[in-house]
Amino acid sequence: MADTKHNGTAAYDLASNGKVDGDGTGQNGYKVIGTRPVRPDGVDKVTGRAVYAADVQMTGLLHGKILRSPHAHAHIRSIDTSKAEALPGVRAVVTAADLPVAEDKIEDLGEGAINLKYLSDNILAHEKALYHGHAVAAVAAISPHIAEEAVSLIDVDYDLLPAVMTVDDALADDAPILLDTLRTDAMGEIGAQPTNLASFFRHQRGDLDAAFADAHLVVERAFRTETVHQGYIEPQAATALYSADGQITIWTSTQGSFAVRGQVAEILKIPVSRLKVIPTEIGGGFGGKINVYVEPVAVLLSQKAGYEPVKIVMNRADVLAATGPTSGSNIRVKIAVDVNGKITAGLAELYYEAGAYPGSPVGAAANVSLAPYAIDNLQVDGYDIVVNRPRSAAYRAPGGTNAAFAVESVVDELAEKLGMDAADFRILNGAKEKDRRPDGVQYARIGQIETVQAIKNSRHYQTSLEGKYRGRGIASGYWNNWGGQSSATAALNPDGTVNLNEASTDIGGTRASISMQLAEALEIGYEQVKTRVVDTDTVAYNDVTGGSRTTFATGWAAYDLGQKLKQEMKRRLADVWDVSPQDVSYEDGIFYAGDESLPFVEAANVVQREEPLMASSTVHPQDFGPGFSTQCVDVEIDPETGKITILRYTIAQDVGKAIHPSYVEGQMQGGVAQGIGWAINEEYIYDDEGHLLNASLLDYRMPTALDLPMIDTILVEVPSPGHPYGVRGVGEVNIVPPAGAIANAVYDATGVRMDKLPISPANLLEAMWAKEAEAAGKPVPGDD
Amino acid sequence: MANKTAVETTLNGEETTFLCEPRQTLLEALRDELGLIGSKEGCGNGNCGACNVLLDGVLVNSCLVLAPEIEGRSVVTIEGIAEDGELHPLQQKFLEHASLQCGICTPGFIVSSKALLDENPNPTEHDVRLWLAGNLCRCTGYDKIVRAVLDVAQNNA
Amino acid sequence: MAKIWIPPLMRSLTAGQQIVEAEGETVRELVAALDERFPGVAERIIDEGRIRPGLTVAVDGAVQSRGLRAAVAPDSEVHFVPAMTGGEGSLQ
Amino acid sequence: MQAFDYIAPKSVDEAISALAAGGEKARPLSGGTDLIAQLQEGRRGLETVVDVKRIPELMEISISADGLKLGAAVSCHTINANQAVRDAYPALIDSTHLIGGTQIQGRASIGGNLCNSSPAADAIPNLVVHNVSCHIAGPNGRRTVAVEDFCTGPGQNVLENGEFLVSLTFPKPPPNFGAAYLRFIPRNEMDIAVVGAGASVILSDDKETIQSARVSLGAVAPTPLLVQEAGDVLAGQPISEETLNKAADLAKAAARPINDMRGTIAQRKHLSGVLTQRALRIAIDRARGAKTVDELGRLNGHGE
Repeated sequence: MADTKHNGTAAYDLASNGKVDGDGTGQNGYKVIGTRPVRPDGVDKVTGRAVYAADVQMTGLLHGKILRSPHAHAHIRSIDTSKAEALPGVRAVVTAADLPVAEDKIEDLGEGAINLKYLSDNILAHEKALYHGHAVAAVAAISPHIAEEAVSLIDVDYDLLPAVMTVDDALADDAPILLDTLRTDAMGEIGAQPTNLASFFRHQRGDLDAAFADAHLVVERAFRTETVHQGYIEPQAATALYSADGQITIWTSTQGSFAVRGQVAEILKIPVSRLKVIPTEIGGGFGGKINVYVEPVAVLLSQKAGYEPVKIVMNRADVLAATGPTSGSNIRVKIAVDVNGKITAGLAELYYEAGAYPGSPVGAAANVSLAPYAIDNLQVDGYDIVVNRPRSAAYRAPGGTNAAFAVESVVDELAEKLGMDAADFRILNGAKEKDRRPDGVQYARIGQIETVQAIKNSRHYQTSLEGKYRGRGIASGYWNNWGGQSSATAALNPDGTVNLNEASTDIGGTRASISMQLAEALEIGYEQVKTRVVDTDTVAYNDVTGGSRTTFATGWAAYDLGQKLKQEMKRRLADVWDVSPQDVSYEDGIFYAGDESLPFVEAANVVQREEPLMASSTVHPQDFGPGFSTQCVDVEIDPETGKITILRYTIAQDVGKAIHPSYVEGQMQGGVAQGIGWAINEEYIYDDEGHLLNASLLDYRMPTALDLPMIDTILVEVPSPGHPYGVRGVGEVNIVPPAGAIANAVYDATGVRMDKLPISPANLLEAMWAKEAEAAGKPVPGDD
Repeated sequence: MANKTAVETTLNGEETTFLCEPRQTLLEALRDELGLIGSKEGCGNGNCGACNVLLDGVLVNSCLVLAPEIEGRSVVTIEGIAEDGELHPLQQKFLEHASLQCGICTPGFIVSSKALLDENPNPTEHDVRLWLAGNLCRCTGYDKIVRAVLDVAQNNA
Repeated sequence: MAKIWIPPLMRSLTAGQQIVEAEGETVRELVAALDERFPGVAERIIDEGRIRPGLTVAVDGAVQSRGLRAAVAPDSEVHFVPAMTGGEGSLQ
Repeated sequence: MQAFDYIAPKSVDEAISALAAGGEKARPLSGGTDLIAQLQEGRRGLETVVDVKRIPELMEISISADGLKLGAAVSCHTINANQAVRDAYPALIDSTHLIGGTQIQGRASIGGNLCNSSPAADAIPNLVVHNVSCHIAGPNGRRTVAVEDFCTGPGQNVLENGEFLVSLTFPKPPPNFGAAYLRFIPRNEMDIAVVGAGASVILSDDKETIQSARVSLGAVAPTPLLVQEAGDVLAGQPISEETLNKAADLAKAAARPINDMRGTIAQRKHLSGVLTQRALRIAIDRARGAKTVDELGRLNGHGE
């Protein structure tokens, strides 16, 4: 049975919300897990002392700036850097010619399989500029202002090519080809012709044609979603110090210091042993700070500038134009039901824009698409397509929001046509243990149905919504989560505290959630654990903070460290007490053997009189459980302007076990806020030539505090069977349902089914006008 | 290269003189000339609030102030919010409510919230959201930030 | 015998069969057994002695970081699925 | 940002000299929320920046029997905090509460908003319906221009080299006067108007008839528009849905917007009508005695 905690209602209560519960009253027998202590890095972050990447200072620091292509698609005929080099204060200028030659070969660098030539080419364009904002040259100078002036003195001769901006442009018969050597990879079968279709795959089971033919009801719809950005508030920044002995140190804002090390090593053909990456505090990532952008350029500039350190800080326009947006997409969904409302067949075709180089998240999207439902006859097709937009990067449950928007819209329409409650329809068809996800793999214990049930039982869903132009919608979503590799060490101090060194950058309170798992394992207080995020020279390889893995996997390493320390302490105490190690027990923070007993703090001293004690742990857990979320939203539409107001929002999510409930809620609320932005306003706006028009936080409209209500959270705890504390990844799945939920609420309010994102005022107004025209004139066309 | 000019100002209560180029913004001067890195640049054009400071007690984006403009005036940054080693109640409540995740926007939010409570010690949720609309946070969905500010206000009442 | 789910785009090699049974104690042995019956399968799955980039293998519901060396039980269910490219999920 | 000199004159004459000496490459700096952003983004190259905020006349805010005198560099924050201005000119607060967010209002001035001369400026339609006069100083002395004649194109206005805006004067509101400014933006804050609409009315003593009215639109033409015909059609008419519709239709007809990333022609035309009608309603309510600023805040998308 799932354990649910309802936190907050629309009329929230300050006394019961966000209450700090650090006094050892965690639940289910836990002492630390489930409490809400203050994070270790908190004081530095509220006082302005925390050092982020742009804050790094050192003697002789040079400042780098990057010149970017003003064109979406162009051959680079030549680059003249002489005027920039002549400007006083300029110390180095680099172009792609300064990069080592990269092989046209796919490698797995620990951050996904990638063609090495593409990886290098995205750092500095070699022969072609492939998007507006593509880096083409860089300068290091004694001040940022001089570097900026120098950049404007670089002369690039471009030969313009037609811009390929969308799926349709890219797949047209006469489409200009972005990458000459690209051939379609269809699950290992390689195409013969140059193409913009990088890959194609299919999941398929059962007999789809027969199921559609026999169906009671079929709904089929096509959708379009636009490119959106992660929108982290801290622009990318890195400082490189290239010592004359060849050792290189990089301070950077990254989700994975080892991922940076691997990519820089590959791009610059440097052995990893010569690179040390120091992760600074990081101002948001959401998937966008896994790929490197400025780090290799800073290293190159440092090398060329006589080994002076070089810092590159992106500005906001650079961030939006040249770093990680996630894919726009064209999606077609067709779902059939029988007379009882049971889904009998589902089809999803996903066309995702990868940006300038292959690698859209369509693979993940395919698994998200129909995941919440048990479907015997299913087909999902995925297409990865290159277009003249920035290389797409991961963004919180990559690809999932697009796919769920499409599927959840169709599901809502089916429920409505069947006359069924939207939650009941999802419960009837909900996937559970032993059902199969779209790629055919069987689920272990999952909590999809529990999340729908939690929404159905919520005060929100149980309270009816009154008023004209108001509507309610729900939607579900899936995310696979991830385990990944983590390394950590723990040193016992003689005063009974423990120094925990781990390498997962802390973006949202993971130092706290990892400390808590070690404290729980050792049955000591949270404040006795001092957790630090360390550099790549200090612990072994550690995967990125991403895939909702950090509290799960690095927390597992912390648990493992606790077990190891405890075991060694017992062994040494047995020696001191002259008993056998099996006779030493540990309970409630006290070691016992016969008449002997010693509290942890004193034991820490005793066991280290002759030899210090530290433990190390490396883990690579495979048994991570996926996450599900169901969400409910009330909206109000201004019928004269098409503007959506979010009145109320409730999210139920299967969180496994919430280690630090405040940060779990925070992940849920943050993911929903991003999903709301994606649903109603965020989009990349390009002109016909592929120029990005809205590369600012004024016109790339992320939600402000005034655009959102309080976001109520229901923590559904279906412990993940694979983890010692039942942890499931909680960071990502929350962004999957919002667009679908809002689209369904908009339909409920207006009778308009939106087939595109964002549901901006302009788009919704147009759709409402089209519906009025249809109602006034032509008969409503049948759709089934 | 432009000549540097000397600027005399009161910074977090201390008389301070520093050199800057006229084209340097207050944000640049704070970070690069004065070593006060708590004010952050999220956008550089007044649309995110991460660099917010108080200028003669009024909330402003330090990225949209030229450094020489603060001659003879008083500036309070995030570094000046805690007094005598004691966290300001806003700082304390931001910690307790887990109102920060990545923390990059936090200094701006705390400075803005202080300005709000200085002007309006008893704001409604709507007042808080309206006042803080110029501060972008991408991690939290604002829920826990708004709660922390209301909690401080409630304790004021 | 282990049950191997054949990816749809490889079913032309298995005469349209969705699920094929084969014997083996590791994924590598299964692929070898398959390739004997359905020549060409191994080439589509393996590149330079490893599972080809962009593809992963799941045994009994869990993606296997050991790839071809992953152990298979007699009643195991084996899937070759596209890696979840472009996201943190691709990092498996 | 390219290098420039910074001068902070203490008098109007000093400012005139500094600006005249700098010619095309000199600009006055008021709140800087437009100018500094433009400099940062390289959209404007200057050699001299003349900070006018140390000139007392530009920082003056005073109400007299003639009306309101507002120095060109007075910040929105200062205006918002002035209770006398809030009471006498509640509609002005519509704009000062809308420009940017709180921290932008800490610096941005109404004069700066006017001199930046964006077609979408949130202050200008409001100034137009208030019959504001613009007082300009320059090498050839002082002159006064009606606000509706101030802007000449996107980012362009009547100011000659060496000239700058010193102050704005708002006539004393006549009896039974009410005004309002509204804009439409996709978010609830921090956006550029897709369309902005200002309206003012003078009602008969029984407050049932509109004696005269002014309507002004932003973001639907190269400059903020005074829609004379929309005001004219209301003059002498009883307050009714029908009269307001007529004015809204005329405003819609007068709008000649473009398609850009912030809005489409069809959307902007439509919104011109919608916002004109809404602004007129609030102006009428205010003329009838509803004068709170809060009420307006809500109508400007600051709803709860």
